[in-house]
Amino acid sequence: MVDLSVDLGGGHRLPNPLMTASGCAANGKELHRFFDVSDIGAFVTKSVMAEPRSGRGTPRMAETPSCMLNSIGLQGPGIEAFVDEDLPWLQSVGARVLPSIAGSSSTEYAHVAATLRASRSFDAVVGVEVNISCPNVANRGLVFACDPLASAKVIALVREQLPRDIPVFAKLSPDVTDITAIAAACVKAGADGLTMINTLLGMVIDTDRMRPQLGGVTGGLSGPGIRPVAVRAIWQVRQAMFEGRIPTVPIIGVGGVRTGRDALELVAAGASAIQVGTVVFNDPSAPVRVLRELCELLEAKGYDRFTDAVAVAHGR
Amino acid sequence: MVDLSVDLGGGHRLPNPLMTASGCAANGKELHRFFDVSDIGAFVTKSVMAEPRSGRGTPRMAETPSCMLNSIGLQGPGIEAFVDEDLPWLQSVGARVLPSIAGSSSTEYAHVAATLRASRSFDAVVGVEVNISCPNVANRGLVFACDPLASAKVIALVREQLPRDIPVFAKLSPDVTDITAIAAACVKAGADGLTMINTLLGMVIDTDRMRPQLGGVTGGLSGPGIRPVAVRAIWQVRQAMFEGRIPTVPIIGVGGVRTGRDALELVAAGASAIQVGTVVFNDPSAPVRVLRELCELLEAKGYDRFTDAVAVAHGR
Amino acid sequence: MRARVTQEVAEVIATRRVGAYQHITLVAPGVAELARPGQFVALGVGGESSGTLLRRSFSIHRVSPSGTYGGTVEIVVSAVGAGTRWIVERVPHDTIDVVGPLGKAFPLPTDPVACVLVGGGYGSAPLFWLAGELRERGCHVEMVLGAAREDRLFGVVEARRSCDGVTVTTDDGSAGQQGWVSDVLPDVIDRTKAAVVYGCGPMGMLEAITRVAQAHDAVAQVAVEESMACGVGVCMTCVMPVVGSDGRTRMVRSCVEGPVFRGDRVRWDAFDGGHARVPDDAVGAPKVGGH
Amino acid sequence: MRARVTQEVAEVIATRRVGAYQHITLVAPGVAELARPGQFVALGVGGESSGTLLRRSFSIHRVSPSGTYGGTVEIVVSAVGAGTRWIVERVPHDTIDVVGPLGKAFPLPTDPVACVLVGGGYGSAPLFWLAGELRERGCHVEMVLGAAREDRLFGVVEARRSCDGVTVTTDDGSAGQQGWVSDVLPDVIDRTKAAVVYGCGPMGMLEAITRVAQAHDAVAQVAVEESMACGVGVCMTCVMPVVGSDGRTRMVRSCVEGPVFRGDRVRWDAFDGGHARVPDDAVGAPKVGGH
Ligand SMILES: Cc1cc2nc3c(=O)[nH]c(=O)nc-3n(C[C@H](O)[C@H](O)[C@H](O)COP(=O)(O)OP(=O)(O)OC[C@H]3O[C@@H](n4cnc5c(N)ncnc54)[C@H](O)[C@@H]3O)c2cc1C
Ligand SMILES: Cc1cc2nc3c(=O)[nH]c(=O)nc-3n(C[C@H](O)[C@H](O)[C@H](O)COP(=O)(O)OP(=O)(O)OC[C@H]3O[C@@H](n4cnc5c(N)ncnc54)[C@H](O)[C@@H]3O)c2cc1C
Ligand SMILES: Cc1cc2nc3c(=O)[nH]c(=O)nc-3n(C[C@H](O)[C@H](O)[C@H](O)COP(=O)(O)O)c2cc1C
Ligand SMILES: Cc1cc2nc3c(=O)[nH]c(=O)nc-3n(C[C@H](O)[C@H](O)[C@H](O)COP(=O)(O)O)c2cc1C
Ligand code: FES
Ligand code: FES
Repeated sequence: MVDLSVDLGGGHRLPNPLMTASGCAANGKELHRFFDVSDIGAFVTKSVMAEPRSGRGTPRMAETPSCMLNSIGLQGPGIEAFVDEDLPWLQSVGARVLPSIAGSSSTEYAHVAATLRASRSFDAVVGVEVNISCPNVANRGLVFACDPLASAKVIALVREQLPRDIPVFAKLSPDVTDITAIAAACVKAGADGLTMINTLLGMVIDTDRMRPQLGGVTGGLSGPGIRPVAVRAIWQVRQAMFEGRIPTVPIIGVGGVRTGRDALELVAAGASAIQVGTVVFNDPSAPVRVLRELCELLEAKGYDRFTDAVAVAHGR
Repeated sequence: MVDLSVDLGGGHRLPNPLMTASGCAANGKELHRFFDVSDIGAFVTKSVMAEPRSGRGTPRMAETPSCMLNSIGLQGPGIEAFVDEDLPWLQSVGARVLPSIAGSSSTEYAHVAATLRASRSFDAVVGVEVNISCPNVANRGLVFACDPLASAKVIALVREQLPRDIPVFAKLSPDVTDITAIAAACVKAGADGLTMINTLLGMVIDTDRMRPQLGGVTGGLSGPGIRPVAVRAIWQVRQAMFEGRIPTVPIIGVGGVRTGRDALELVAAGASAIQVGTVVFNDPSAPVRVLRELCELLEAKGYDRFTDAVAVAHGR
Repeated sequence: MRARVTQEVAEVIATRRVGAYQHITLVAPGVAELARPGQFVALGVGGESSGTLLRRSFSIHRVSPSGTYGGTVEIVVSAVGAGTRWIVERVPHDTIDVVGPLGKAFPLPTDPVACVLVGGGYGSAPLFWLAGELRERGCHVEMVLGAAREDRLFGVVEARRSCDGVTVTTDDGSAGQQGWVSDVLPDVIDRTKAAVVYGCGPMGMLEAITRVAQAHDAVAQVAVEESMACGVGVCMTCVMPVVGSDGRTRMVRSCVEGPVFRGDRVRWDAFDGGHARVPDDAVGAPKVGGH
Repeated sequence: MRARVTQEVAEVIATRRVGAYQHITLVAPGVAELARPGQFVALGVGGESSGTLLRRSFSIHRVSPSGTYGGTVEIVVSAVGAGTRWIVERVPHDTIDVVGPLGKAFPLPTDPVACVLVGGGYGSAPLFWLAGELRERGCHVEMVLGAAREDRLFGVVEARRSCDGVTVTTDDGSAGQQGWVSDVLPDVIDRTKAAVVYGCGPMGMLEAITRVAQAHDAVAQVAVEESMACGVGVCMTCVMPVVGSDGRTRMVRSCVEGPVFRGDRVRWDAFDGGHARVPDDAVGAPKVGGH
């Protein structure tokens, strides 16, 4: 049997490296009808902000070849409802939770982190993922993740609000000229790990109506089609760690994983854990299926420990 | 009958807006077995550099969902052979040619442009596309297209070498934080138009061998999966032109076009001409098929002129 | 507890053309056992190398919980795009991946009141099963079927068999009365003194049904059809503005809190040409100048 | 002028299992009319919503320029991945998009010399047609067929019928002699005094054939199998280092300048574990410190 366990920081040993991806699994109840959400390494919740949010108008999605485009607009109940209802439920079923937090300003991020920390079910939390792909109201809506300084500020403030044994993961956007620069800024600011990648900025025109198909005009591109971009981003950042340009921290890989083989691709490029996002819409039990497939592949290749496969493709 | 003709500058009226994409059609002879290469608006040739180049080792490609990854490494005969053999052949069959030029330094670009200009078949040239997605040896291999200054320098030097009635198109990379900044720099430096987009930087791991699948490690991602990124880039740059942040110049759209509907998407977003790249590998006569489908669609929608459909999705 | 759901690889055992539609029977015992009228199934499209990631949703026309092949589920498909074309091209013994049953079923009245069931195009598909359940409870059931032309009507013969009265309309008059279902609905409600109007069909029709029902003191229960990425409640793409029991509007997921909604709860004012705005008074709506 | 080529939507009229392979017959009159032994066809994979963009290449096993159904093209497919799995799952009357004939055919000797045809696995597929043409020219033709195990041999019976001698090898000894084709090849060449050795199979085998042929004063003509994105000469993915008539090495496209190459022209030294380096002495090779 392959040892699948992995420690992403703070001494929280996860039984395996498979996770849901933020915004692709809601907050647990829905997928629990298809598989036991405590069977995967960690459950990543939908990015939550301070206040309840309606999200954007519809249509909110467009299907594209091997991908989809979404503009949900971070619809959610707000952090108060999240800690009162969603987190306790996840705790009740034994899930290890990686809440994803968001904000329109660095102080909003800090407030959300502080509220989370003060909540009664905080014990279920094994880390916090910071979704920095949000428009920064203080900077004409430029997303935090496109600017190393803005990213660093958010991470530093969030880091301050949380106990040391709760690792903070900065979730990076691929829509930048040099992702290693953003990664370096986040790690320097206190990120204990990185999640890569968020969606790519894309757009679809409805050619029947000759206007943008999404209510939000542009949207986020996700799914198997973007996997090569995720692999590249993980590879580049991991390479920068090998070269000492960024301190070595764990990377959570996400982007277009459909099968165990796909997961292994991200792992070999440098990911210590894997999230399955859009593919859940195709197969609601994809996270446990991918886990099983990954495990079988590692076994067939003679690995004793999952962690031995992390980043092996470097230097070959 | 829809009037498909389009003028992209220099008074060269093209009979229609369909083109091949650089590197996806070689230099004409091969596709001429499937359709008459003078039937499309213009034939875009493989990016040519000063000297003959062997390109990279193999494997040079990996198939990915609805996409492919390539690292050819600009294999080619060099500009001398190009003007001695390829360009005269294209002229002999009546093609309108948009040569794509490349270099490792701005002076190499200028040299290639000057050689082209001095060539005996220059009459067949209706414009020059400058592939600025090349590693800049003077800047540790950072590609020109990722840096507004380096891009501007190349464009300015190339512009100087060519007669005024030959429009120069800067071909932009989507792998930047703000594509409008690069577009603005290129237009300011003298670009008469923009081609968008080149491939996205991606990577595939061969999970049998647990090493990068491509000989060149990373490669360019192309095909229908990236179309939403192309539409978004065209939209953003066209929007910046509407807002007066960039002088208005024609945009040649490229990225994931498979059908007439796809072409119309790029057109509605702001493209005045369309290139078909990777899909040629699936269907060697795709450029003429897409042209036919686009024409039928425009007709069904009641357009009299192709140019009336350009950028119509803005402000709806 | 949420309703139970299953995922199974279903074999196509029958498929036949009915007017403009394809009537497909799938062996899906798990779904067949759990489903109620008004629920839907989500079908995977294409095989192993499919570039079509998202499932396609279809109302359940009928289930047969057991039989020669095990439980079956029937759907009625209109081929409008690449996904539905792939589905209607399946031949017997092909398999399709099915997730279901999904969504909330039509609520049934506790008393044996009169009901009118209104179906637009293939929207009638889930109504025959509903009609049967209502009549079992002693309800008087009439049906109104409407479509653009005759070949887009579904189930007129079955309607006559399973209901107490049937009215047909077509836009072009090629069958039944020329006009819209909303033209004939007022009379049918008045005549039958219907307490509930069930509707399934395009959004514009559902809005009209709701309006007519309200004007005639009937409750409208409508099954909507929103674009859905997941169908299981995790993606938030299928939302629409609906008024809750607390009187406040929220963007609710039509895949889990619908597809059946009380017509008077839907904020029809927010819909416009395929888009739905977030009403300004919705919970968490964007405030002027950002959130 | 380049060789003529066509693109057609071909109907599958027969498909049957042969050992580990699927032998498929397609109605493709245009290809059938133009093809020569050694050329290949490129097949589209998946339907309208396929996420598989690139065609898959197959040697032409045989053509019948006319017949009940019009000209047919036969191929022999080993299902190794998603694309070939899709192809072998096609049933009669399904259609497949075919481009062909592609590439250069096996060059035929002008004199009636003895020839040895060596096929590894399905690599034997194009050799029977070649054998027929050679024998028509009066050549003595022997065949060597090798594979890992018996079920991976293709065409042993047909070889016995169409050749002057057949030697079979398998790695595990499950059929013929245990060992590799290169173990038996020296004897066959010596015995027949063959002037030409034709080979089709995995790269390692082609290199061995070339080595043996050279050592025994025969010319090797080998059909290679490189990963191809377009198959028609426009993408430059299928290149390999080959020495030209001027003695200089170039990265040449195996889809148009191959797939058949003279074995002694291929730079076998550049191949290593699925990769092929650009030899330092190749035209336009990267210089130290960049180009
Ligand atoms: C709850 C529910 C029940 C439905 N019941 C039926 C039924 O019984 N019979 C039937 O024929 N159709 C039904 N539909 C509509 C059916 O799902 C769409 O026609 C189908 O998804 C179109 O897919 P396509 O690939 O052919 O079209 P495309 O236009 O190519 O699809 C592109 C994308 O848009 C979505 N989409 C397009 N049209 C619709 C639509 N009308 N509703 C929702 N999403 C859409 C697709 O799912 C896909 O994601 C139902 C939809 C829903 C949500
Ligand atoms: C000139 C030529 C002739 C061939 N003749 C035959 C034949 O007669 N019978 C037969 O069974 N196969 C033949 N092949 C190999 C066949 O093309 C591959 O097995 C097939 O492309 C694999 O596709 P896949 O989707 O099943 O595998 P995957 O591994 O999923 O394919 C992934 C990608 O790699 C490429 N690829 C994988 N294996 C090969 C390979 N061996 N050669 C080239 N590309 C590959 C595919 O084309 C695809 O682009 C031939 C290949 C070439 C180039
Ligand atoms: C519908 C949808 C909603 C998403 N919402 C969020 C979110 O709230 N926060 C976040 O960090 N990422 C969000 N993402 C991005 C995913 O978590 C993931 O990074 C991305 O989709 C790439 O992975 P995938 O290809 O596996 O989907 C969302 C993606 C989708 C498709
Ligand atoms: C095999 C291959 C080679 C390419 N070579 C070049 C090139 O030499 N110069 C260039 O500007 N773009 C090159 N491109 C990029 C294409 O011209 C095009 O911009 C990109 O592939 C996106 O379009 P597509 O999705 O239609 O292929 C190449 C693309 C491919 C797939
Ligand atoms: S379709 Fe995903 S939440 Fe409703
Ligand atoms: S496969 Fe494209 S050039 Fe040979």
